[in-house]
Amino acid sequence: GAADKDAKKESNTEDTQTEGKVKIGMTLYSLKNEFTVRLANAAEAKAEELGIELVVYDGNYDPSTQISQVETMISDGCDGIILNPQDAEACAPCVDKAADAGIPVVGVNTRVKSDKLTSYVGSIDVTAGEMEMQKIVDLLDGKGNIVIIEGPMGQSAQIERREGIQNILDKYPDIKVLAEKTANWSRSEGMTVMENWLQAFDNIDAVVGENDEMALGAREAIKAAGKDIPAIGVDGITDALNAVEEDNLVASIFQDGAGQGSKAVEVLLDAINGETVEENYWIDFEEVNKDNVEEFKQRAQ
Amino acid sequence: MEKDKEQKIGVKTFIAKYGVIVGLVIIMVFFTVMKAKFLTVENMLNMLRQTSINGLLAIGMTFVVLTGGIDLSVGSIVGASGMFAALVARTEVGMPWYLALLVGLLVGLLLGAVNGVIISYLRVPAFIATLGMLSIARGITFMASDAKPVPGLSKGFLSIGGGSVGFFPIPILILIFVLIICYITLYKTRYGRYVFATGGNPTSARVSGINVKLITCSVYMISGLLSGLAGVILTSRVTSGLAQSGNGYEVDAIAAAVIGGNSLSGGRGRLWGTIIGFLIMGVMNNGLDMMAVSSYWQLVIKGIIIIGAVMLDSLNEIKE
Amino acid sequence: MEKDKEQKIGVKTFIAKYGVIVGLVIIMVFFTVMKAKFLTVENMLNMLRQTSINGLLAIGMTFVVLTGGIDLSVGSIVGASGMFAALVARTEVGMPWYLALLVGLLVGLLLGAVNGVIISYLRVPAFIATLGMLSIARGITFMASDAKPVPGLSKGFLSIGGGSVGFFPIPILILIFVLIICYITLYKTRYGRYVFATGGNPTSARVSGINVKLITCSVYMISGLLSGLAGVILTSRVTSGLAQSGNGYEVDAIAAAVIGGNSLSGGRGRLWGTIIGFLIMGVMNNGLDMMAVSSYWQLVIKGIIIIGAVMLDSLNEIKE
Amino acid sequence: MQGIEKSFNSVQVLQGINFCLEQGSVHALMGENGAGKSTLMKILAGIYKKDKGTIKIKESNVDINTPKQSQELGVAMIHQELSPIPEMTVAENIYLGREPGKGLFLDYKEMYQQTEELLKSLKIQVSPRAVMRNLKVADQQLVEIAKAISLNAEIIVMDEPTSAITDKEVSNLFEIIEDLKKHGKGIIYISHKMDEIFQIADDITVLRDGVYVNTWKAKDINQNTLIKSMVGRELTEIYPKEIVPITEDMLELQNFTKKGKFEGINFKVKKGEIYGIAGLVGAGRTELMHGLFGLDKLDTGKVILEGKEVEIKSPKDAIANRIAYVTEDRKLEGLVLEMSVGQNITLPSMKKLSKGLFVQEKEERTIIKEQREALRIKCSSERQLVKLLSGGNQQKVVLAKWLIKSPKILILDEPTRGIDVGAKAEIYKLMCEFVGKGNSIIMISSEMPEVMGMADRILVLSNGKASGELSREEFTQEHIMKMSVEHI
Ligand SMILES: Nc1ncnc2c1ncn2[C@@H]1O[C@H](COP(=O)(O)OP(=O)(O)OP(=O)(O)O)[C@@H](O)[C@H]1O
Ligand SMILES: Nc1ncnc2c1ncn2[C@@H]1O[C@H](COP(=O)(O)OP(=O)(O)OP(=O)(O)O)[C@@H](O)[C@H]1O
Ligand SMILES: [Mg+2]
Ligand SMILES: [Mg+2]
Repeated sequence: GAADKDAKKESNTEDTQTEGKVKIGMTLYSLKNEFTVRLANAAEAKAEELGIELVVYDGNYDPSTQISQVETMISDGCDGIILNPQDAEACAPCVDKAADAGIPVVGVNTRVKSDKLTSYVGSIDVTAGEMEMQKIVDLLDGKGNIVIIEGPMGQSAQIERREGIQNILDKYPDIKVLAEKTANWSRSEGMTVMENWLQAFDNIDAVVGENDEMALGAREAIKAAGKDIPAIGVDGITDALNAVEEDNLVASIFQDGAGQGSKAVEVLLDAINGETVEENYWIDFEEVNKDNVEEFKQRAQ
Repeated sequence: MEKDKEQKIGVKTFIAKYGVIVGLVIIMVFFTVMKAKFLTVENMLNMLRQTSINGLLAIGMTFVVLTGGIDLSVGSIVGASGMFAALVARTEVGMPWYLALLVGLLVGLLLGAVNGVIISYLRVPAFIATLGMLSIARGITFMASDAKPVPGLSKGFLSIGGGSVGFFPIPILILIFVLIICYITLYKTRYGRYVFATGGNPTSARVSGINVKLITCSVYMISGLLSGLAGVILTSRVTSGLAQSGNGYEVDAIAAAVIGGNSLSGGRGRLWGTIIGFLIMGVMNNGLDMMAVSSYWQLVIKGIIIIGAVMLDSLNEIKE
Repeated sequence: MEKDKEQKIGVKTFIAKYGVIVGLVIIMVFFTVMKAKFLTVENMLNMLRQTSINGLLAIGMTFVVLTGGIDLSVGSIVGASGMFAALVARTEVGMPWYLALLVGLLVGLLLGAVNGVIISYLRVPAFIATLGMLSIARGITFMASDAKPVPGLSKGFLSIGGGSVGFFPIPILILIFVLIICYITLYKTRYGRYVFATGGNPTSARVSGINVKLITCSVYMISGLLSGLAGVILTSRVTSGLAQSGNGYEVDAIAAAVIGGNSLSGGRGRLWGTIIGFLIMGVMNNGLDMMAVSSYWQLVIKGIIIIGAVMLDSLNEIKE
Repeated sequence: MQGIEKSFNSVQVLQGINFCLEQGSVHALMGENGAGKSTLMKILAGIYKKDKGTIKIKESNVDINTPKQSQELGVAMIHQELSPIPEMTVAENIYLGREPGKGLFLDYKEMYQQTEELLKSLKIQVSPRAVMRNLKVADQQLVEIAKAISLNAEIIVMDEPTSAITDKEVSNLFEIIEDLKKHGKGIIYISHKMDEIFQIADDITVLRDGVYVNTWKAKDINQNTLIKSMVGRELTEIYPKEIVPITEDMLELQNFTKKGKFEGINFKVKKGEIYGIAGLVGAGRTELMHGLFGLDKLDTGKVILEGKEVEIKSPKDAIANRIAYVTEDRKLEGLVLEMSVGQNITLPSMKKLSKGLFVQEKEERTIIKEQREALRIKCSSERQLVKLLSGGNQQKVVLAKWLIKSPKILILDEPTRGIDVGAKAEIYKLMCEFVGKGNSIIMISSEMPEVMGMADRILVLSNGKASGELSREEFTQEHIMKMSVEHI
């Protein structure tokens, strides 16, 4: 029995194209929010469909944990790794370590800054920031006062989305930012911050949230104050789709987490099998608005 | 002359005894000067409503801290009880709001009781037991919802956190109600005495015929119950059950209790101190947001305020 | 018969005294049975490297906890020192690695000293002072880099966290080195006695002519210094300065110390216990990841393991 | 020391105290509980700062601000209330702050060896490696004595050094003191035990309510005048033993055993009786009472109360059976130091004092007031924290808290430790009144005259075993001593 196992293991690492079941690992920066869970679930479904084994790790918002997990995957004999990094810079060693061990790494959702990355499936968060800000600019006709609710300071998604927002703001000097603060992706924190801003300013024209949760929290505060200030978010989580439908959010910038998850598995399997893969597979952000929300709701099912 | 001296001592001992109150007043004056809209009835109600959740946790924490314990699991219990309450409160389930509230409270009480039993009967240090519970309760919460929000809660349930009675937001009324009950419990009942005695000297308490284990266990149940209540209010306030909610709340709750002058080694404490403690935290968060201070500076200023407020309290000791 | 009895008592007192070790062994055996690859040299080195950062923090925390204090700021100090070290270590700055290391250590020492002064000379409770520092140091870190990562660190600097000497990863060697120094300091020097005495009974210590304030201050400096070291290693390991790094690490560090049997009320503790403590945490994280337990179950199981490991330690007390 | 004044929170505790210690002599400092003896000495030891006054050592004015300065000036003190560092060994405690060693490093071997020699020279039978926490109060006190002596100081302050130790160790201590005197050291000796004072003191200074009364040569004053100057009134008899009718059985202990502590103890206590338990330090008396009161689990043992077997599993059960226990160590087991005097007094009676869940505060205050007056507890108000009381007054608080329970059986474990003569007499009187009502007392005491003066019968324990029971006419010091060492 034992010898059998050994043989199998060898065939796994030496020659992955043979019969042995391919095993891949996937580390996500977190498994504690709806978006990444959706991504992970899609990847798992795809892996099952393709008949390969997938192990999912929760990075707990900590790059060094993710590095540890990649180390664990390597010593566990994974054939390939999918990386959804907490930080674009700090997770580079994950790629290096895997590359040293000869294991392909496919990035997903956030592009890690490493030239050894086998391939990348996803989008650029800067675009999301640009899209949502542009939407608000159009709504306000290029003039007005906004507040920005940010993600956890220093996280790649926060930095890049903020950068995108700024790109648009630079073009429209008549849009004034009254206040900005982090609400750590959290709905209740977003709500609290917004309540306080509503006390402080009576001239807020729109709320830009770096994700849906915070934007939804802000909307709760606005509604409770008996006002109607438009808000926008990013991700397209279920609650946000409903909110768009009910005119509660102006729009959400939909990230196709499920699409990214399953595509990443496909690309990784191709790479393991020695096929050439492209450097980037762009899965673009899409705007969800009242007109197309039905379609997105069906896709999310 | 004589009188003069007495009055001086009066002011000194006042600061000595009520240093944190002075701290709170200074902070409030500062924000009022900086931002006229700060000291309005509307904003004060807003601030109180926001702080009511931390307030409930801090009150529960005061019981725990008085016995020399600590409860790190309050944030996770908020999450778990809020989630289970939300699952029951969905419009499609069709249960009345008070049943959902009851579920939340029961989940809180149960998890608190588990803490209590592990700490008092199995003698695991409170830090470890509640740290374990922090992890376990959060895990359960994620499983219950697979990390997805649970929206679509019934109207009745939503008014727990969002409604008002006349002018007063319901969460504030709940907080005041709980405060009165807890004040009476701590200072007017036999049970309260036993809590102080257990924290001050468990051996003496035991010799005096007090069931120290039961008392120890009970304070975690109180903390759990109040966390459950806080979880229900939070869920109702954000209008959906969120698996992450309450994450990290334990730190603010402990901070409020300690800022208020409750000693973490037990036996020495005061409920009014806790009130000042959570008010300081609430005012600080609200005021800094209103002044639109940047996220970075908020961190620095908050740190300084927390230390500064307590320093006033300890100034007199230094002289001695 | 006699001998038999003696041996029985022997086993019992062994579990009583070394309960956590038994706990660690049980956990390791379990993982080894479940996953053959767990107990390989490679994976053990892997696990030790991962745990070295928490290990350093836990050692510093042990000093603090022995005096009856607590240091909530270690995570933020990791962040601050790592960031400043990274700013110096960028290839474009062209400084040698040891200067960057020195900067990291100094930042840690300085922040620790601020903690120490506030706690011992200004008499602010440790929980509050270090909670304030947690916030302040993080704010400063964000400001230093505007919350953006600082990549492009020099080769020399990167090898602190990434390099090996022969078979041994450098972080493990650093950890062992620090452990030896701290062991000697605690158990073989006068200073170590004073740390125990200060925690055991500060009044008696003072009456015996010990400068209790200085000792109290110093333990926070030690904790700060080791946090600084941990920050440098972490930064080097993730190859860039990150504003959020170290976030929440204080909980694991305190947990390791407490799991190891160090009493949070001071005076009673053991360095070897801390070692077992952080090994339990490291093995647990590594093993559960290797077994590919789902992340929600990991939370639940981790909670149970933490409580369970300590329960072995307190079992004997229950009998008494 | 001249014109010393001190106040706490604007309460004057010391007022113009003068005190002069000569080389090579023992100067006793006397006074009621709360007179300010310990406070005065703590000023000398640098623990408190004086408000006014001057201190001279060897004719030169000195300024004492910290314990360290005091030590450097050659002052060592055995503290009345200060406990050692519980988690450290005996040797570590003794050499704390001045550990032998090279540079930064400790020399444990040297330390343990020195300690062993020290303890041997002082005839103290404690292992240098024993952890302090595991020692009994008595041994801890011996270690404190050893520590003070090992400092080799010119002035040694002994604040009630014999409160926890038995006669044998006391006479041992006196030998040591004689020796120190011969070497020209000055000793300040505080005690409430009259016979000790007259045995060793050269001079006696009396304080009353923080005011200096007078100083005498010991040979120029007799016990009655001394007591009068302390208490402010005449005390006719120290042991006011009254003969009360001793009737049927109240309590019977059968075959009490706890391995390693005590074995096969049987005795009966009758109504109206004061039952004394004597023995050496560590004989197991306290442990036995812990077993009876439900604080420790017994291996075997039956309790028969008024002819009925009762089960006592916890102090709660004991209290329910109207047994009360004044513990040996008031700080560790008797009081909640952070609570007020009043709250401590009523703690075990909360149930009686509350309606439903609520405490009846008016009733509570009345009872507290009664007790404060009856026992003459000296405190600024019932709301004063009990930790701020003098040792003797703390002991009275412990007594008070049990007396209001109106128990049938009162266990007194070293009831007069650290209590002044006046208060002692009051306590004895209370004991007599108590048994006069048909109740019983079990009294453990290491003060031989006290047991002999108060008890009706004495059980002598030796090394956990009963050596026998003596009735009042059989009481002699020699007899009891002989039985105390029977099983060693
Ligand atoms: N730290 C303190 N704060 C307030 N009052 C104090 C403090 N220490 C002592 N006192 C008060 O000072 C008075 C003198 O106390 P002290 O301990 O000197 O008495 P004592 O003569 O040693 O009595 P005893 O014989 O009972 O030991 C007491 O009334 C006591 O309550
Ligand atoms: N905390 C403890 N830990 C371990 N052993 C103890 C402890 N306290 C007492 N002992 C042991 O129990 C035995 C009985 O002690 P106990 O205190 O009952 O004696 P005692 O006769 O009451 O003496 P004392 O006059 O000092 O009160 C002693 O041999 C002692 O070694
Ligand atoms: Mg005294
Ligand atoms: Mg005894």
